[in-house]
Amino acid sequence: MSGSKRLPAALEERRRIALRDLEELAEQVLNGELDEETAGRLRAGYEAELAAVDEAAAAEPVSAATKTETGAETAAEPAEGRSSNRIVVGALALVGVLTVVILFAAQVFRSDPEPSPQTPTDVASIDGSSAEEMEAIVAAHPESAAMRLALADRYFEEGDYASAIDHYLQVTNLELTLDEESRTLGRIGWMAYSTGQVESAVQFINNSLEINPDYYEGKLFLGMVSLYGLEDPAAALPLLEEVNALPGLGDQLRVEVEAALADARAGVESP
Amino acid sequence: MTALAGYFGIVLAMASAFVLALLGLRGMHHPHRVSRRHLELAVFGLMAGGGLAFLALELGLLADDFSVAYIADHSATTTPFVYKLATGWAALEGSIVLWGLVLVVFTLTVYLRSRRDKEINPLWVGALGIMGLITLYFFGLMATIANPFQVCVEAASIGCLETSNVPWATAMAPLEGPGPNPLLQNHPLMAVHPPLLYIGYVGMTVPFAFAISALIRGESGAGWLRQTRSWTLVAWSFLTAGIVIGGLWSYEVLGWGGYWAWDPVENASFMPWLVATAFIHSSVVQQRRGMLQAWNFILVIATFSLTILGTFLTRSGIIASVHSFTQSPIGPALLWFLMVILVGSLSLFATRIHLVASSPRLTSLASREGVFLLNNLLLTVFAFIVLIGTLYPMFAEAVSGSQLGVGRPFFDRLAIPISFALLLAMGLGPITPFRQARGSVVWERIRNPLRVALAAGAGAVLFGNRDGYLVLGVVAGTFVISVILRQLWVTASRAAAKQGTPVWRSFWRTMRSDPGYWGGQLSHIGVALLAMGIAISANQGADTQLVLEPGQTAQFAGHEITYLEDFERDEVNRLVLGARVEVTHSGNTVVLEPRLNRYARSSQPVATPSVDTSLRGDFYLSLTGIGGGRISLDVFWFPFIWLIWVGGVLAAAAGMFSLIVKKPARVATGAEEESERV
Amino acid sequence: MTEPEAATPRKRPWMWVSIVAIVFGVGAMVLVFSSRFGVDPRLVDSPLIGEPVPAIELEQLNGQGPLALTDLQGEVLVINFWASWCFPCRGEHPALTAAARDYRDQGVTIVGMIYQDQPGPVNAFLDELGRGGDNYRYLLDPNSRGAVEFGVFGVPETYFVNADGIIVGKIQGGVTAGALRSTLDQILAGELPTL
Amino acid sequence: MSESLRKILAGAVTVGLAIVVVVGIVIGDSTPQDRVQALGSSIKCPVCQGEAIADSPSETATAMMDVVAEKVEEGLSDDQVFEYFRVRYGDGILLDPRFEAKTLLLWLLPLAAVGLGVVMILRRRQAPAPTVSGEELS
Repeated sequence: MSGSKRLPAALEERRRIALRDLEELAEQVLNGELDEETAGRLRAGYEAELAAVDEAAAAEPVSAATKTETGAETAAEPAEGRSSNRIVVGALALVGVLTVVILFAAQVFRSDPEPSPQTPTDVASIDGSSAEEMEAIVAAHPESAAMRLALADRYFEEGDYASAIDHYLQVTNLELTLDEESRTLGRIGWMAYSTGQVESAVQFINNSLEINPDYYEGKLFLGMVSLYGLEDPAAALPLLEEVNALPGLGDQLRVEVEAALADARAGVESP
Repeated sequence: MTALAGYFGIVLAMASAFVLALLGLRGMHHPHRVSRRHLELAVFGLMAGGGLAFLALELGLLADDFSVAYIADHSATTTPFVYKLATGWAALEGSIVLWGLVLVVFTLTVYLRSRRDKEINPLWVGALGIMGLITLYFFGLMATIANPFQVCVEAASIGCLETSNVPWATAMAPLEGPGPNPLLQNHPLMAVHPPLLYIGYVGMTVPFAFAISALIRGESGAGWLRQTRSWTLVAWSFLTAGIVIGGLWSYEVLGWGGYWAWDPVENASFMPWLVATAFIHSSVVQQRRGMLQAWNFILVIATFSLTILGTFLTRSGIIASVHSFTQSPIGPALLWFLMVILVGSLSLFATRIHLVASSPRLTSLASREGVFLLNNLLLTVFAFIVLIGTLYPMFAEAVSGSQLGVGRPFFDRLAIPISFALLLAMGLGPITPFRQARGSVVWERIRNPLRVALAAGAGAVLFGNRDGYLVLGVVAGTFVISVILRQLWVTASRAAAKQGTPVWRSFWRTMRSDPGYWGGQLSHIGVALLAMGIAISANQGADTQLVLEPGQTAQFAGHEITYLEDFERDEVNRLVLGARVEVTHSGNTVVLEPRLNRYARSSQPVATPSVDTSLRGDFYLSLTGIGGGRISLDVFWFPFIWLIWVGGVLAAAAGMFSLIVKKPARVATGAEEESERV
Repeated sequence: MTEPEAATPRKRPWMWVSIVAIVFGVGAMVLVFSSRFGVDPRLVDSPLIGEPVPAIELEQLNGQGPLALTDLQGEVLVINFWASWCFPCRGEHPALTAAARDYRDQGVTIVGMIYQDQPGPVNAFLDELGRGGDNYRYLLDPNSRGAVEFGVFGVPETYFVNADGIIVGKIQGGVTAGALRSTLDQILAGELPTL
Repeated sequence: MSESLRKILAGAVTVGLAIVVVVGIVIGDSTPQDRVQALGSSIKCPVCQGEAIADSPSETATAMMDVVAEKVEEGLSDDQVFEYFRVRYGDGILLDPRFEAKTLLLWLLPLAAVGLGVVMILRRRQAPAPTVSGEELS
């Protein structure tokens, strides 16, 4: 971009302001806002500016040329949109390709940092819905296992075992997938342990693991119960080690598992 | 279906934005190389895409389409209609969709206006290109890390377990969602406050885009200012309204009796407001007097950057605030965007400053221009202080590792004197002549208003208000208002004398003859009222804590407070515990019902205050505890606090006044030139 | 975009200096912001570490009379602020009772400071989850004076006091059995705990 | 009434009003309750976000306000009250940062901004430049 086209516009602006200055100055004097002396000094300045602008404009040969240049380009009608055809086609193609790439890239990026969907912390992502609300839904659909189970899970994860246990017990009478059933039994077992019923806890958790041998939370429970309830660190150790080896444990859970693991190892070494 | 449609909208908008950006950047130097048809195609494609994305999200919300993870995780079948709509922008991804929509609408208006020119105007096409780039970024966010149309591929019983970015993935929709965050469905103002702020934030993109276009083209002059004036005013008005409504929400909902806490996120909306206000004033100086050209570029770059900074602070979770969303990958993305904007535009400015800097034309500091300069100094220093106060703890911790608190006392200490200085400038500026002001002229114009102001101040003192800030606030506020009213009176009566009509008939005519100036003055009246409201309610307000048993009565601030009974109510999403309290003042009795709402998973109950509003002020009850047959109450008395809301709304509305009111055609001698006289 | 002729060469050094300054300034800002990603903005260190335990006296739960923390001088104290309405407190409770049991003979006393709670729900909580032995004391803190003395930000929060009555450590959030053990072992061995 | 008498009267009224305002402000009082509130509004509520204990209805904030009132009653100075909370909660508890090494910039930067602004404005105050600056002409 050469300066030649810009200059007339700048000059135009200055001329406009100078003319307006003069006009307003007269008005101000009329209203008695300015005294004659100041006004005279200012007027001289504005008139000098106007003269300077005119002089510069006269010395600027391109100002006329600009007009013709513009005119020439307008006249060259066929040239209109020459670039934009190319831009539109090229851009659309590029965007199409990019979208596909980004979409899959995003998918790859996403799957990494998120915990695996099986971890119990994930169910807590239904944060915000109130338990009362869920209770109401459960009451309205007593036969819906999924809803009741979610509510029970939620209470369980909040540590509200008193509320959780009822729903878990009721949900065992409903139709459940194997995963759900094993989770239900395992958690009932864990709650039994937390009220001191170690034997029945072990029974429940074993049942749970029979249904779904890959249910890691059940292994964790069994490990914990073996370690602290049955005081059998040797039995606990492999279970806890197995759980600890799982990827995608929550940070908090990881800490707890490691602590228990340390306890178990200590127990095995010095019975 | 929703996901597919919505995602298609995003991609369409992205493609159009990309095309628009390329066309714009090309057209800014070679306007004849791009065709208007293609430009139109790009803008309409953008509008269609952005509109489709927003519509898909809203319709999905209304139809409870839980196959979309965003809807499954933030809405519920039981959510009331209004809050379903508001859920569209209540959470992170949705709020960006709204942002995108507003941006797209602004782009469309810019394009439609540009059609007024017979030929493609390079400045406008360049601005459209810049807007295209910015739009591309936001829709790019939606297409990648903040995708609102993720498909729910594994449902939990309530909400979604696993999501997929691929819009045609086979969905597995849950039967029910958890519903929006309880605090957000506590008050309908929450549905209004974010869109207002967004329109304000996003509207600042338009002057920014024009400024960048003018800078790239090395175009000096006030052209870009004149042409973006309406957008700047629209954005400013909405930003003002958004901030005031936000304060009102805080006052009505949070129960602490306050409306402004200098919370980082409040500050984040206040900073662009301050700089935008400075910009509106300094652009007048450039249009009238040809001064401050480079400074205007700086201000508009600062305003836009501050809106992005504000969004970044809200979205990245790096500061503790009532408003912050949780941590998300969008934080770094916004930070990079902010960096590109700052480095790009400031470097561009540095390479162009010799082309755009205007020559110094200040005749005297004692002039309208001089007061405008003072106003700009005050407003930018104010914004700078807020910026430092907000970010300093973070910077101090990053550098020294030790923690530091910067809060209300710090901000108040610096903001109060600046605000008084601003009020003074507001009182003097509009009646100070341009170029050079003689003392006698100014004195003549402020003499009587000063007396009125002093009388008001003396009145306040005689009524027993001895607090310095209160009295000064009343004096300053009354001064500003009476200066303006006097000016209106004098101008109108002069016009009336000329035309031989009664004075009262020429008030409206006078205001209409110069909507820019009088809109500004109305806005000043609004700000003065607001300032008085703050000064009075903050210094003359009182509060106390009461513990009452049923039937027990207490006295406070001339009111008699009797605790009648408690009540309990089960609502869809919460348990409401409340107290009925009878409040009697000079024979008038009302029953207020302050409440505590208990939401699951929240250890602290959320208070909903109950307010008795009268002309004298607000009597404000907030329940802090209930049980054991007793209640504990926070009781506040805020005299004249309505001045804040009335003033704020007036200030915002006045910004629109100068846009909507058209001066009569016969006066218009070169309409464009006249209308710039703010 | 070529530079317009109007740009006189003498302007250039200045221009480049400002561009470099802009890049550095913005870069510094970005660095500071980036350093904050992933940091909980609410987390704080306690300045009380190294200070003597506050001399406060509070009523014990269920009317066992007042107890001053300074009366427990010579014992290693685990001062745990908790409440029945706090979910993480439920999680850490077994670890605390276990520690009370295991470290009883080594002179460790656990003090459960009841934070903004009533005896009713507190007792229900303890009935459900167990109370720990006679070296697990529960103190009522009805107007949160104890919490203020300790500068508590939220529950659960746990302070460790060595036998000389000096606060030596603090854990914010729920304690785990492992962390509790390792901290107590270090304190009993006369070391400063590393958390 | 003569013109000059009216002027004198108007002047006297103005001065009289001004005196009332100034005297009113000067004899403005501050009760001890105000001091507790003022102190409380400079101390952050630890369990809230960005609120002062004077503003927060939470139990912790109320307890802290009680402590403030108690300390004021005991005759502690403002700094002593702040110190009391600072040693327990850390520097972050004070909303009003003290003037010290690490807050130096916090106090100096606004001053620097004002100074820079004033200098920039004063530099603009030049006689109107009727001649065109060489740059725009070149």
